[in-house]
Amino acid sequence: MVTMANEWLLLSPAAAFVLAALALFVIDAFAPEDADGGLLAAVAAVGGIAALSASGVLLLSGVAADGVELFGGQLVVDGMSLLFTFIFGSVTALVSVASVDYIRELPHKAEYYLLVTLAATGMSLLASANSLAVVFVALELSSLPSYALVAYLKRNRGSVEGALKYFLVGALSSGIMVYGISLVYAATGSLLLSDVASALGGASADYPGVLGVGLLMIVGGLAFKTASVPFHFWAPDAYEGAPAPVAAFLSSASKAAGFVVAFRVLVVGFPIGTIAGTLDWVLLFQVLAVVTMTLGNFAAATQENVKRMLAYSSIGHAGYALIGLAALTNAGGPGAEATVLGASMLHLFVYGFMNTGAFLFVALVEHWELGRTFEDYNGLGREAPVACVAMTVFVFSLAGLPVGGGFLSKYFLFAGAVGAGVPWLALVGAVNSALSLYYYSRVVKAMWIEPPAEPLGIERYPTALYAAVLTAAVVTVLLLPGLVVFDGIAFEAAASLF
Amino acid sequence: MLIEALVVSCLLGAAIVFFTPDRYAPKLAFGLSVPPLVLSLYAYVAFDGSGNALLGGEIAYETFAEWLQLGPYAVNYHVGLDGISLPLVVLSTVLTTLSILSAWTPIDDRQSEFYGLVLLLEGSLIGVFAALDFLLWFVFWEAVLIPMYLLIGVWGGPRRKYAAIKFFVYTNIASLVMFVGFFALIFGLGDAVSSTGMPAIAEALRAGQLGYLGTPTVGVPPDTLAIAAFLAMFVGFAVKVPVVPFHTWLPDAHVEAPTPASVLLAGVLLKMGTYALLRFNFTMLPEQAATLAVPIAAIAVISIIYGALLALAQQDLKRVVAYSSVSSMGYVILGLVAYTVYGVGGATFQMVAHGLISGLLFMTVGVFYNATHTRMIGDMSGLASKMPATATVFVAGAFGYMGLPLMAGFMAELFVFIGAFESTVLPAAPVFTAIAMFGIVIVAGYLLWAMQRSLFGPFELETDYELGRAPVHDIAPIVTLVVLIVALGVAPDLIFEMIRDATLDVVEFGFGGGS
Amino acid sequence: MAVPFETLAFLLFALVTVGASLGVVLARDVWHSALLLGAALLSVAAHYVMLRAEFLAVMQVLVYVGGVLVLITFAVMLVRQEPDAGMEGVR
Amino acid sequence: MVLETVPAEYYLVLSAAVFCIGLFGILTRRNALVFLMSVELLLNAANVNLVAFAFYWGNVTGQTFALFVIALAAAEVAVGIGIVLVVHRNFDDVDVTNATTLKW
Amino acid sequence: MALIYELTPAIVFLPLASFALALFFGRWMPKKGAVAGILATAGALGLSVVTLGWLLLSGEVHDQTWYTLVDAEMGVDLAFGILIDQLSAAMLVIVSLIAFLVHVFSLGYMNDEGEPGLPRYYAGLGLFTASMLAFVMADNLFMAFVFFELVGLCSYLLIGHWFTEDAPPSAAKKAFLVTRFGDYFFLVGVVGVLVTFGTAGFAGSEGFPALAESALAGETSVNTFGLSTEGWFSVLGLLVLGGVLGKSAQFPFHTWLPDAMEGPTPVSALIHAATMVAAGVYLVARMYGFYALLPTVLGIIAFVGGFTALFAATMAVVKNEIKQVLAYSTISQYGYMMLALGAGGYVAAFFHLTTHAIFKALLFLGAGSVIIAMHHEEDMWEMGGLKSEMRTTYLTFLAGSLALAGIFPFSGFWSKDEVLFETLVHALGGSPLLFGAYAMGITAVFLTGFYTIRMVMLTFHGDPRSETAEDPHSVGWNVKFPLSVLGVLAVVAGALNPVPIEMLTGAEVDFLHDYLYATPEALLTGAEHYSSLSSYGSGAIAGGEIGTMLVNAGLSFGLAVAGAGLAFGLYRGGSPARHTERLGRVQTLLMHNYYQDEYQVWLAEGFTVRLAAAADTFDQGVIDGTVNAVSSVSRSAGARIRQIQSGVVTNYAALVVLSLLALLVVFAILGGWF
Repeated sequence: MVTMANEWLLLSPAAAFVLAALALFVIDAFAPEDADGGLLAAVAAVGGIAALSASGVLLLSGVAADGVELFGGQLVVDGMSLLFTFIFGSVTALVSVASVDYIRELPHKAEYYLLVTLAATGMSLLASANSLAVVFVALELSSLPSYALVAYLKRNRGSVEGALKYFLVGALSSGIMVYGISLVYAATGSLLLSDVASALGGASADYPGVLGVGLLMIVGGLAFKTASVPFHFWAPDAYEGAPAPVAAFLSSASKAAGFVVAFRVLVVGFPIGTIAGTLDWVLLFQVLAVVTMTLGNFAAATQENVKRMLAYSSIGHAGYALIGLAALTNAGGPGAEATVLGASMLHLFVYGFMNTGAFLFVALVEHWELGRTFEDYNGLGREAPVACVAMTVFVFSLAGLPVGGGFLSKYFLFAGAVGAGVPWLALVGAVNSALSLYYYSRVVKAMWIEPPAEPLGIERYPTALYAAVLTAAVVTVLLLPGLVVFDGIAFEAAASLF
Repeated sequence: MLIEALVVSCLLGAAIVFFTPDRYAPKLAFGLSVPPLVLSLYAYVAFDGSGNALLGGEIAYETFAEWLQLGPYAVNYHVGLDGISLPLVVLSTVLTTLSILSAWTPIDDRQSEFYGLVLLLEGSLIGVFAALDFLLWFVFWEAVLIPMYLLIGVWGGPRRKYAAIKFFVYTNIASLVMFVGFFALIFGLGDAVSSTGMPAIAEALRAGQLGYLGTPTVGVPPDTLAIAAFLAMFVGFAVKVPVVPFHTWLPDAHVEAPTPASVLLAGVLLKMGTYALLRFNFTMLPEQAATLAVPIAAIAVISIIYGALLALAQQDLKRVVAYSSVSSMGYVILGLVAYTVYGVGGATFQMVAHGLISGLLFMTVGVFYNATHTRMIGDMSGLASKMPATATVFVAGAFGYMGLPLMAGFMAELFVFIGAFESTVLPAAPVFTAIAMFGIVIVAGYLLWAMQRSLFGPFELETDYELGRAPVHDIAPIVTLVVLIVALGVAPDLIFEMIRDATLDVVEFGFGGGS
Repeated sequence: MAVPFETLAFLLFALVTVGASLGVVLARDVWHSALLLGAALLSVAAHYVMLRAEFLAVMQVLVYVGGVLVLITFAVMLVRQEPDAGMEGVR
Repeated sequence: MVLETVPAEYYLVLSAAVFCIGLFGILTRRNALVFLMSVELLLNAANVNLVAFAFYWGNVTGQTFALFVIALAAAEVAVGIGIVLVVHRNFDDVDVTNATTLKW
Repeated sequence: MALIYELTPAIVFLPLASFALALFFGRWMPKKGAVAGILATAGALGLSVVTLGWLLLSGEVHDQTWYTLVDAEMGVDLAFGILIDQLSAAMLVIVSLIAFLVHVFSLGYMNDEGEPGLPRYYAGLGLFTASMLAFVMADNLFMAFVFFELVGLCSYLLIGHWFTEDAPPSAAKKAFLVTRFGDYFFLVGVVGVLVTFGTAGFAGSEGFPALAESALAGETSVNTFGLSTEGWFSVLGLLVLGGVLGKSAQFPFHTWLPDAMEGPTPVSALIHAATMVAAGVYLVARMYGFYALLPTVLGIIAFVGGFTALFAATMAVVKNEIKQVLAYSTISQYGYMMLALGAGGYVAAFFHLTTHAIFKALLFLGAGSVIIAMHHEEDMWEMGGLKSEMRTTYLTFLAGSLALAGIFPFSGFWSKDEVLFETLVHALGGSPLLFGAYAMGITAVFLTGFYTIRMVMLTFHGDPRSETAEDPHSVGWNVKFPLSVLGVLAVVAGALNPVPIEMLTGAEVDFLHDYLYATPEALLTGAEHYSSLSSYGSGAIAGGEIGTMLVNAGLSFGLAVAGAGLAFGLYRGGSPARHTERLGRVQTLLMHNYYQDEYQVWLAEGFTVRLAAAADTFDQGVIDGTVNAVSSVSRSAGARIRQIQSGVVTNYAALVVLSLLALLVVFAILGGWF
């Protein structure tokens, strides 16, 4: 029996974000002239660390292993939500620390950190959302600050344009999604996922079209959040335009948030066994996964701009993660389904570190004002070897080479897809993964192989940014052997969804 | 703990060298490559394993620890050596030490990074040969790519970037295909195995416990699954080997790679492919291998003949040697598909022999290149009069490559030929064998031709470099290799005994082994 | 069968809603769009009333018409270009 | 009951019509503000559904959610207008097709 | 086991040691390794002689595995073993004798001339000798192959000794390649034998000839890969024969040998007399127990031998360089040996091998002596009149020439006569096909007489035709000593087996015959055993055996003398004319060696190299092209795909809506919503 106090305790990760946001409000209100933003960043980072610690402790204690429903089932705290909150906490902490140097010269730092923590709050709520209403609200809570964050460099055309596109596509998507929710409500009479699931049998017989269109539209909204094709259009532009730490935050945490809610909504709210006759969303996700990873990787292959390449690669990774849903064909039995879904979670988990790290490295280079194209990275390895080793770790881990946890998680994902009876999906992923090696290694090539066109003249070695990049690198590397800490959690969390 | 000590000593060495100033890096790297070498030699001397590591043999230096959980399957840390892997580990350490020596002259830029990567590569290679759990093995398997990519890319020739990326992506995509194929097998076994451990999988597969991938209604039936997985794995490894028609990355990589990297690439990296073929395809799926014996043997024969013809057409000495590797690796495939003790054992022996011989040739070509700065056969002639010791070694190496008796290559090829000839698995085995054996004529043709053009005749050189005798640290490794090659040729049982011991179980699968 | 009053009312307001909505997207002048959006929102509020959601209807009027529309109007004013610059930017 | 004669399907049709008009606006108009207004139409279409089916199903879930939607729509418009204003400042225009420095 | 057999391996190891010493320390050694080589080969010769003596005295043979390379628990063992029977013991003496003499001669030929690279040279000689000796004492086919190949390697190294010139490396390459081509078949044969019989041993009831015999008799069965037993064995026999033809320079693999004259002359002597070229014939003799079972193969051997004997002799007729003449004569003489083996004349073949080893070594060394004298000029038309300046050389060379020409009573006459006699007898005994081979053999006798005497006449007789010929360089004891030894032997070696004398007088003088028949039956390698296997019958013409013998001897002697006489007649006088022009187009054909080189070079360069070039084009174009195409297609696909991202947000919205609509339609149809 979970007491009231314990319930609040279970929400402590989200609360950590909220408290951090409040603290930032207070600080900004009373000490608006904090020159270098160190305190603000520290508060945000502490909020993130507190959130990840809390979720870590909760995970290890196992109190939420079976899932605890709160507020009449509107929220649920279980392994999956805690695991993802752990991701959000880590990414928030990393991004906050890195931002100290990145936005040192810019005004309105408090707003920046505030928006970050608020978005993180929204994400942690998304991870726990157990009703379509909460899903929508939390989605907006995490999206609206993100729009503003992208536009943070408000005198920079790219930043503003990115924000505009992000916002417009986002608004369209949220419109589509909420309309979809309304249709599902029309068909089932409920917004609570468990009730929706139990109402499916009768209602889907009466209004198959309404339910189907509704679900399809909900999937569209989720695809926007995860930057999956065809709702991905905002992503390259927004990531490229946004301040690099924000791009890191969006491409890692925000994407993970989209996935966690997608996992829960579809697996819990629309079990494929009962809804397959109306809308075979597994097939839908197979299409989306293939298209997403292919488009992402192919488009990434020809980019000239590292940041934009990373943006497309993050679309590609969304494609991989979608395998977690696309493989739930029920051909391999529940064990296999939990495996592939858990592998997808693990991949997002590792991705949170490696992708954040990669974007933070871009932030570092932007901080040095070296430029954004591959050529601008030429010879960087001689000037900043440590950071470049870290970047090498990130991109190779993203590519699925065994320098970091990305190797294991990606291959777990492919293995899971095979086990779930869709080996062809794994093959498509494999081909894409090999292609990705091509463009990722261009970064490595530029850094280590190419000589610089002219002396780079790096003088500053920003401590905080370095610390964030290195932390991300170390964690990425350690996750290779250390995935053992999380793999059981992920697979159990996945199994408990079914 | 010996294997851990081996790998860690390599990785530690890599880390130390990486942070050493360039000035001290070469000698330090050589010094740091000695402990792994000594350890591996100790492992060889004290080897007490018997049988095949995957098929219930006594595994030497075994370590087991629990690691990950992939859904229903445990992924463990499991390493150990048997008669097949131990010679390859020793090969790796020997070649690494020697190639570090051979790098002293040509590598004059970013030395500490170079030697660090070489040691890193060594550690990964040992891991590949020692790992007995699939995922652990795969970690090392893929890890090998990174140092090699950088070695080619940073220190290579003019087209190094193209060659490096081609190597990188091509072999990576193959690994991925293989990975998918193998996991299809694991999941096809269902509850018959509870981990990704290679011994368990091998025994379950040989015991015929493969079931449907998925459910019987919508899944893939066991027969189809086995064949499909076999093909996926075969293609995956064939790229690494490389086998025609998946070989085109090899000449590019070899030509552009710096000498020490070529040595390791040809000497050890190619063996990863054949080693994996032996460990996975031919140990785990013997029936499928038997079913596909004819096409596989055809590919092997084509690789041998076609690779040799390509070598014949080359003007660049290094390309000659590179293509000849394609040819030599064909013998390995032929030996494997024969499913006889001599065939499979000979294939393994050929891995070691070719490792030494091709390493020798690449090193020697490197020594010439250091002196002349050209590798084009047409640009030089009469080098033997200026560099007698090197030329002697080159001649020795070339004859080793041609399969001169009492050198390792001959014994290897003879084993393979005997094994293939007597194969009962392969239809028309004598015909395949006879065609394959014609490779020894072509190989003699192009190597003799290359030697005649480059070493002999009046001295001429179209470069501005002064020629002198090669320094001792260039000569020492190649002479060592010659000694090793002859030693293995005169006393093949130095390693063949343990190899044979480990292959007996592989070939004993209903179709008899050997005569 | 005579068409019931409720249906007639629904149809009437539906017509207004749809018409006003069409006006929003078709009007050349953004200012007209804003006005027509107000009309559409009000007619939706009328639907709410019919659906026994009076509180929601009030909120619709207050938040939407009172808040959102004012915001939009404000924005229209801010971004509207000077007459001599032409109407390009506001189409 | 007053509305028993108006079938739920009518509201579905109405909302669908409004939704489509909104989409049409988004697809055809280049003015960022009209874009915003069209999004409002989408949200309203959803709201119509929610309220109608709250009535139909006899629970208040839909109505409550509609309330949330209204609130969020307001917030969205606020953020949106902020962005539109900075766009206007940077590009001197609110035409959404003007900002195309980021592409491919 | 007798003490001597424990020392037998030393016969190999002594020259091997001299190889190692010369290679590594030759630079600092007296005479650059020559002394070591001489001592080693002398030791080997001594041991061989003692071994032979012991064998003669005690009759104890030796067959034992000496070193196991691979102890295959469930396959064929690969081992080195020593088989000392009558055949190998005799051959050991021949080889070590020639090797010893060649070493001594080299002292004069190489050291005195101040050649560079002497350590390398003596190392090569040492290894050459060691390999050949090991080959001779091999007790199984595998070991034989191993050392057969090493012999090939050494010939490569020695032929290409003067590697800074263009021709020697090329000749060395050709020698190795052509013999390698033959060895390819040999290797297939070795593998086939190993796999078929599970052993490659030559001797005893466990040896493969014995197993083959019992398999042919139907007593045991072996895997014959779908062929008939005899068919498969014939295939194996022919495959091994490939190596023999290559090494013994039989048609069509003879082309390497004349080119191999680019090597130092002592090496030519060693190659032609006792080592490389002899190895092929020796191999057939060694495994004669196997060949004797296969009449078809024997017939082929006989025909190839007879044809080669004639074919090579015709080409020798027109050659201008002294060593070229000798080279073709070598090919021709080995043809006789093959003819003898193929015709069932096992003893005759070995007899001819022995005498040929002696007189051919003599001739080459004599030619070497001439070449020294002529300051390395080899064209006979630049010589002439040397007989007065070089007495020893002339006399010994003449002895050798007469032996080669088959003039009574020199050694060559006896052996060649016996070869032809055996052929004729067996042809008469119901194998009429052998008449063809016999006819070619007997014709070649005439040509042999002709070209031999022509060579002698041009070299030594007449007037000096160049300045060097007028004042030849003198040669030392180290040249004369070997010549003298061999000269004496060339004259008297016929006494080993003068069968005609025995037939006519009844005296037991066919020593070699008895000797080879004395092999203990258990080894199954004796001539007696072979004759029991032979399917050849014996026949005779009118006068019975003696009559046949007389007819044959008369014919061969007459033809030899005729040929010699013709040559003498044509080339006598102070300045003989070049009569070859009279041959007209035949001369062109002969000078071009019947265009054998041309087609073989075409096969190697015209065909294979072009095929390789085509393969390379295919590889770069199609296979690598595919790889690169995949890559560039991927990239251009990427470049196209990214165009979707037009940058215009309205397009994004449109694409989102359209995609959603498309999905909606598809899934509506799939889900049956409407």
